[in-house]
Amino acid sequence: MNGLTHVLTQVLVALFQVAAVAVGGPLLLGLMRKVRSRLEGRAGAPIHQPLLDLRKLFAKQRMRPRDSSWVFGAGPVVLVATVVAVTAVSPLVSASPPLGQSSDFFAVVFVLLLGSVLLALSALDTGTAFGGMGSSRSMTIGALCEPALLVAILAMAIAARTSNLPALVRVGISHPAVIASPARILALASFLVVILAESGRLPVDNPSTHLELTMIHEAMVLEYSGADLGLIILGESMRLVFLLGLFVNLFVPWGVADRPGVLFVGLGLLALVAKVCAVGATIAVFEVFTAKLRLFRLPELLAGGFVLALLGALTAVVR
Amino acid sequence: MLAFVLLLIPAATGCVAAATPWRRWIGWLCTASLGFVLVTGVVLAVLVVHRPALSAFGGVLRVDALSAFMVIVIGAIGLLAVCQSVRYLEREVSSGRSSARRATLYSVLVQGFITAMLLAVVAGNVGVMWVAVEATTIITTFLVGYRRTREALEASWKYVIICSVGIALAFLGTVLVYLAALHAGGVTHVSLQWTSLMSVAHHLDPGVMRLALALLVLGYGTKVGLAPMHSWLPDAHSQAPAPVSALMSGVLLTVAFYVLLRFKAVADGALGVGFSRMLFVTAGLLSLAVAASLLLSQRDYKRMLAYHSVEHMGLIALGAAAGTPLAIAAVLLHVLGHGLAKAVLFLASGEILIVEGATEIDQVKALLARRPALGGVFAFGLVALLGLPPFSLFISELNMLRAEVHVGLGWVAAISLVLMAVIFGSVMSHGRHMLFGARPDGEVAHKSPLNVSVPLIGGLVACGAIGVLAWPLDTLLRAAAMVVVK
Amino acid sequence: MNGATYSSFLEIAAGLVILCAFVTLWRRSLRAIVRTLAVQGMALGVVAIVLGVHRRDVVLIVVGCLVVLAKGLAIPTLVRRVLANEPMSRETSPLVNVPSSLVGAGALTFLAYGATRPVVALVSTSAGRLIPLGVATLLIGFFSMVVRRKAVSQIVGLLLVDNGIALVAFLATAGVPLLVELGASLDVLLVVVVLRVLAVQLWSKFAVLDLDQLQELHD
Amino acid sequence: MNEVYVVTVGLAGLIAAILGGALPLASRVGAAVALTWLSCGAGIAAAVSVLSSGHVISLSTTAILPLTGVTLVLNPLGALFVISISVVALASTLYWLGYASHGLDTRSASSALPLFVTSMLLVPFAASVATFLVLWEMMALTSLVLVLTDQSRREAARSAAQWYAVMTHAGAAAILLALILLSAHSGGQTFADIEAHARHLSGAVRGTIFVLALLGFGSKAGAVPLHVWLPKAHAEAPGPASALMSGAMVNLGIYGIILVGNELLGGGPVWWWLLVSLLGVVSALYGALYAATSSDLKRLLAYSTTDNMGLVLIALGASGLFGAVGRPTTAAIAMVAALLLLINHSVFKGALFLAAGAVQAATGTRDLDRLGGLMRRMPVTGVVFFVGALSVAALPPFNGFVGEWLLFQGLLHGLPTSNTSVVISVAVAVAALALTGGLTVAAFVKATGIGFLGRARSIEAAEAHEAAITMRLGAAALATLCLVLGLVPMLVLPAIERAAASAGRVSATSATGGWISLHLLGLRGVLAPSLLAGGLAIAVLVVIVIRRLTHRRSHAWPAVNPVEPWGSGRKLQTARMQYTATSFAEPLQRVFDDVIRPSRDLDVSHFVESRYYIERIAYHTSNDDVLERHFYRPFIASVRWWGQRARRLQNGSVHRYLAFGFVALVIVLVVVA
Repeated sequence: MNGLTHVLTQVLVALFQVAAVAVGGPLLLGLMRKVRSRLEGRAGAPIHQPLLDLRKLFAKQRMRPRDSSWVFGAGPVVLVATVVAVTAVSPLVSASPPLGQSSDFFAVVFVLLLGSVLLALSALDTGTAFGGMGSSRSMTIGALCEPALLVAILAMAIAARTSNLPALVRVGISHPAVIASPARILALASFLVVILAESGRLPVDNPSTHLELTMIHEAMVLEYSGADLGLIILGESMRLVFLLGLFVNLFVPWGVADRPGVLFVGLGLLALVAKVCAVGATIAVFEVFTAKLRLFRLPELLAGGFVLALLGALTAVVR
Repeated sequence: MLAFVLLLIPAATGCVAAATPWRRWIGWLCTASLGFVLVTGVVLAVLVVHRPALSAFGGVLRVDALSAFMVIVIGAIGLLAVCQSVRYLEREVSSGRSSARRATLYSVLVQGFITAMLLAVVAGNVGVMWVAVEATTIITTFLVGYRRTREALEASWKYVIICSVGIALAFLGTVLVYLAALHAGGVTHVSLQWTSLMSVAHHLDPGVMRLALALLVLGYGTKVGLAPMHSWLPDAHSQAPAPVSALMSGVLLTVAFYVLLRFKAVADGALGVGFSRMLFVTAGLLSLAVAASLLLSQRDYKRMLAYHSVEHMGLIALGAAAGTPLAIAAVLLHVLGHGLAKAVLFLASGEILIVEGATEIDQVKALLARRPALGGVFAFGLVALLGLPPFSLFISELNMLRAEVHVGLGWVAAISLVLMAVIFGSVMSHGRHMLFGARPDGEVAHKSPLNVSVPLIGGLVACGAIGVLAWPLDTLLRAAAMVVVK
Repeated sequence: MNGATYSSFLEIAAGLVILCAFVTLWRRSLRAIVRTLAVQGMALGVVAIVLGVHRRDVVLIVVGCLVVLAKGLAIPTLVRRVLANEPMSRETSPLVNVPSSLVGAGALTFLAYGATRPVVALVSTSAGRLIPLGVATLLIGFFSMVVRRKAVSQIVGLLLVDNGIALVAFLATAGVPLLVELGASLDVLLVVVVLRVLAVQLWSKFAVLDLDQLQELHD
Repeated sequence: MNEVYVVTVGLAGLIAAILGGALPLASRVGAAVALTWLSCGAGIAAAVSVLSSGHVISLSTTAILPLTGVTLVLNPLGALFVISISVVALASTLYWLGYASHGLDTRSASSALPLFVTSMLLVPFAASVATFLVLWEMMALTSLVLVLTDQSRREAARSAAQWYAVMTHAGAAAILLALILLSAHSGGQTFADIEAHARHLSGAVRGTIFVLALLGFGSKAGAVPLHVWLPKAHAEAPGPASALMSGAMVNLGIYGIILVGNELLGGGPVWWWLLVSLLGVVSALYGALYAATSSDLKRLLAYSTTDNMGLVLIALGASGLFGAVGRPTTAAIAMVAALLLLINHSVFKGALFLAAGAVQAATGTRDLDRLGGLMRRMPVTGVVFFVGALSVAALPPFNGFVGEWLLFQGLLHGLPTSNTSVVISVAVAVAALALTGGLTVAAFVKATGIGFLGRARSIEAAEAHEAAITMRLGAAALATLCLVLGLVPMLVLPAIERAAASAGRVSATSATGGWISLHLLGLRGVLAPSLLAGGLAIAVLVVIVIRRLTHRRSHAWPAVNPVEPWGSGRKLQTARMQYTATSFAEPLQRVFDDVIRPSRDLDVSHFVESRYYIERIAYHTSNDDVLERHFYRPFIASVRWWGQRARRLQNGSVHRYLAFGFVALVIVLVVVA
């Protein structure tokens, strides 16, 4: 009986996190656009505009290029599915998520990677120049992000003697000194760089460009329409929220529900929303004042991230 | 007595061949005599492998396990070569390149050659050994020059001049050994009997023996084809008729080496292994280096095979330098394996010369595609010579190297491995040019006649069999090794 | 005869052998060289006979006579036959000129003395002291084979080598056992025959006068 | 009973070879395959009995191999390798049935392939120097014959064969020297004697032996810089053979290193393992980089083999390092990771090469720039390649991921430690791993996307037909195994732990919570691959359902209708407008320009009338192996030069020849006197 309730609560928490991220993703997009337009002196669309867009897209008809295979259809689905799966088991709202002890940071990263790989493949499946261009560029960036990301994780994991996500978050709550440690600060800095690169924000990619030749992410999804496009937008935004949520919980873990109970979960949600919105807004502000980097200047940026992470790892190791 | 019969039969066959104008059956008669030699060798081996040596004529002829083994080597490879000679002579006569008289001469010389080699290995007297080896030089000179082209004559001139000098040095060495034996303290009856030399080995004067052994290694080394006295070898082997090349490269070299082994045993008794080891290592490494350098940009496939012989003689010299029972057993196995493989290759190259009409490597192309049987034999022969399993050369090389490392010649093993790798690379690239490639359009794949492919394949199979099966050779090898290792 | 005369005879004969060796290096005319060779052969036979007389050894005396016949008469005649049908009967330009080759021969003689010290020490008879001369003859013969361009000169060189060895054999061991001795001399005879045949063929069929022309076979 | 298995392995293979050479065309391949299966079956049976019971099988006779005799012993480590080889062999030989008609039904091939499989199966059995070397050389020789299958048609095959032959022979020479050094310093030549005496050797000798073995076996495993032959030979070998070489033979290179380093020498000082890790790091990066930038399908796969062997070497090195600094637990984890990576690699690389072989058989080309759209023409092969690509990219739920996860765990739990060199090397290793991972993903997105997706770039690709049923079965079996091992690695982990225990003398490291999750003993590291996959599957289903539900009835059926893609207003787009493999890799190539140094040239030809009108622009770029270009070629050239010089030794002058002898005589006399 007790076990059953436990399982039920676990499932509820999981669904709750997923729902929160699913709704929060588009809203975050809306928020960031709002901030940008305000700073640029425009009124801007309402914050919930992306949700409306999604509803419209899901109602529209789906198209696929001639000569494309099942991979084209699979791309968006897997993209969203991967984000959903990792969201369900990660310590976003609650520090003890379902299957918590098996939610491993490396695993999470590789699952997310699966999504972006499928998207890149489906872009190639369109059989157009733009699809190839987009996936080639995003794969290049991904290949260069990978080292920074993994070494950053390693830096945090060495300090905490584990790569288990909830454990990493709880360590922050129990020993705040760990957060202040240079290892984690450096690691998180490079983690942030990676987040920006992976989710196609400035200065790596301009999400609101309409010129194919400058596109990276947009070029990949050029052929999608209707529900598929909706899924992609949803998935991307969810991933942004998920990564930012992880980031803030690793950096300022306070407020995360570290024991069961509706109240604590509610608090955790509020804390998460607050922190993510703050970070999102900051990014938006930052984006206003930066221009997109040239593609072949990106390695320098990512190498910088990598070096930060490596320094973090070394500081964590050398006692 | 059996040993005497052993000598008699080929000699008698030679006389018969001399008496009657050449016919096909003469050829088969010669082949039969070689078969007899092989069988006798086996019988002798069975007789002496576990018992003391047989001797005849007051020890002038003496057969122990080592001699028996060498008789087997001569019989086996001689059988291959003589059996192919039939075909060779038929071709020569039918094409009018040589008259029946010369064919007769050829058969007689070959039989004499065989007899001389047999005498060398069954002689119990080192003087007689010397005479026999010298006799092989004289006989083979005519065989090398058999084709009477300018190149053939040039080759035989170089061959006889260089080898006579060498063999003369060997004679001086023999004389000095005899001198040392004469002055060995407290010995009554002194002769050039190998056994008596062995018995007084410990009393021989070291100074003289050092000089003697050095001269012997230099002298017989010339016949073995050890650098720096190897220079006659590529010319002679590339100019002689294919069967003769097979005999010379497969057997003659190792017969000379057999004599060296006997003398080494005597000298080691007097000097310890150190000095002979120094000589053999020097000669062996030099030979390997020369072979490696000259194989790199070789353009003639018969010369390639000749240098390959230089390499293998260097290898067995190194094995002998190690001198442990295992090493000598491996050396003997290598002698047999190399003899078979090299004979097969020379015979095959003779066929290639006949069908392609060129001895340059870059004139011969795509053999595997155009002449599958011949190309296959050549390819597998090369594989065998490069020391890859299942052929026996691999296992013998492995054990020689083991012995070298065991006696502290690890650096020698390392150097020889490097040189062998270089040789592998160059031979591989030459073989690639000859064997691989596409058959020209319209040309059909030729089939080789059975009387060519069967003996050659048989030789390869034998070479593989002795490399895989330990029985029955193993005991003989060990017994033979114990003859020269105390 | 008494010891003194014996050893002086021996020394004269042996000295004659090595002297002939020097002469072959010194002369250019092939005929003269062959003549010298004959003299050397005779001297060699004399050495054997003297030894035989000294030791009351009939076999050795017989061998000595045989040597005189073979090396003093038979072989030189054979070689002369080669000369008979070769027009250019002069060693015009040896690879090393005569003076320096004579110097070289001197050096080789010293080497021979150095190298045979253990042998001399072992034998320690009046005959034994002469062994180095045999070795020196051998070296000089070998040397002349290296530096002389004519087929005949090379044959002669080979025979010098052989005579040197025979000299050593007689002086050191009063001759190896008869069987071997005969076999050896027979072999030498045959080698000369072979060489002669080859030389004649090379000259008559391919007009090879000079061994430097034998460079068809090379890598 | 066990001995019977061993004998069966050998005999079945031998008979298979003989029949393959003797039988007529019709029955040749069938008989060979049947007997090879028997041989593999016997091998698996022996291995399973060893792994389950823990008792070794041993068999020895002096009737075979003169002067030495044969000694065969199968311990758990060997058993693991036997199994991994057998699995690949079973699949590839099944595949061979269908592939045979593509030029792999000649007598030579039909007898070489079974012999190749059998000698590979027997190498782990070998327990004496002579036995090991004979089997090793047999393996090399038979695989060489297989590489030469296409020699009469392709010059590339010939040169590949030559590279392979020479490199592998040099490697074998190094191995031989190492082993005979061992045997010479310790009485007998059986591994038992060696193991007993190796302790007493001096450090220098042990070091020499290890380095020699590392070089020899490393070249077989394709470790940089000894890898040059691998991309050539593995690419030129016909489908099944390349799968066997890349999926099975390279494993034996690693086996050799473990054999000499851990078993015979019983571990060593830190610098050995630093060397191994260094080799691994270099190989991983180099292989991944070239895989990412090469546009030849099989060459790409071959380079990725080098890359994966690099990972394995990193794991081995880490295990050794941790062992040397007294971290048995992490050492064990690293060793298990190494073996798991190795087995995974066998499976997915086998699948990939089989798929690539099918593509080559169907289209006649391996050039990615001439492929495309095959996912629809050859669905099964396409899916197999897709699965293999995801596994090699270490993406869940496939098997590659578990191995890399284990390696990461091992590395991070090995830290922090007091030994600075270990710290640095591990940090570098992780960085290298990460970069490698990224590059590998890029490489295989390229391979799959350009090769199988989009539009066909050539007539051949457009008219390709799906492979024969047996080929599909063989490849699909391995692909399925990728998934199974990805979901339940616990199937093999116990066996691997037993093997690791017998190799590195360490205790078990991971407990498997039922079939669900994988706990690392004494450490906080848990992975539940099946739960992960399950969650993923549910999510996928949910998303699909949502997408269906939101689909309005009003729209015309089918739900998705094909249209012309958007070409910035251009109406019709041709297949030539697609990105090619070269263009896909171009950004990466530019980023790593300094390493690869590709040779580019751009030639623009104008119209004769006016320089302002360009007739055509041709852009060539080629990235052949930089080590081959700047190290091997010059070396070969210098050897050739020496060969030319040396010919003067034999210039034909009889005087010179006599002079050699004369000088030798004088020297001898001077020396002796």
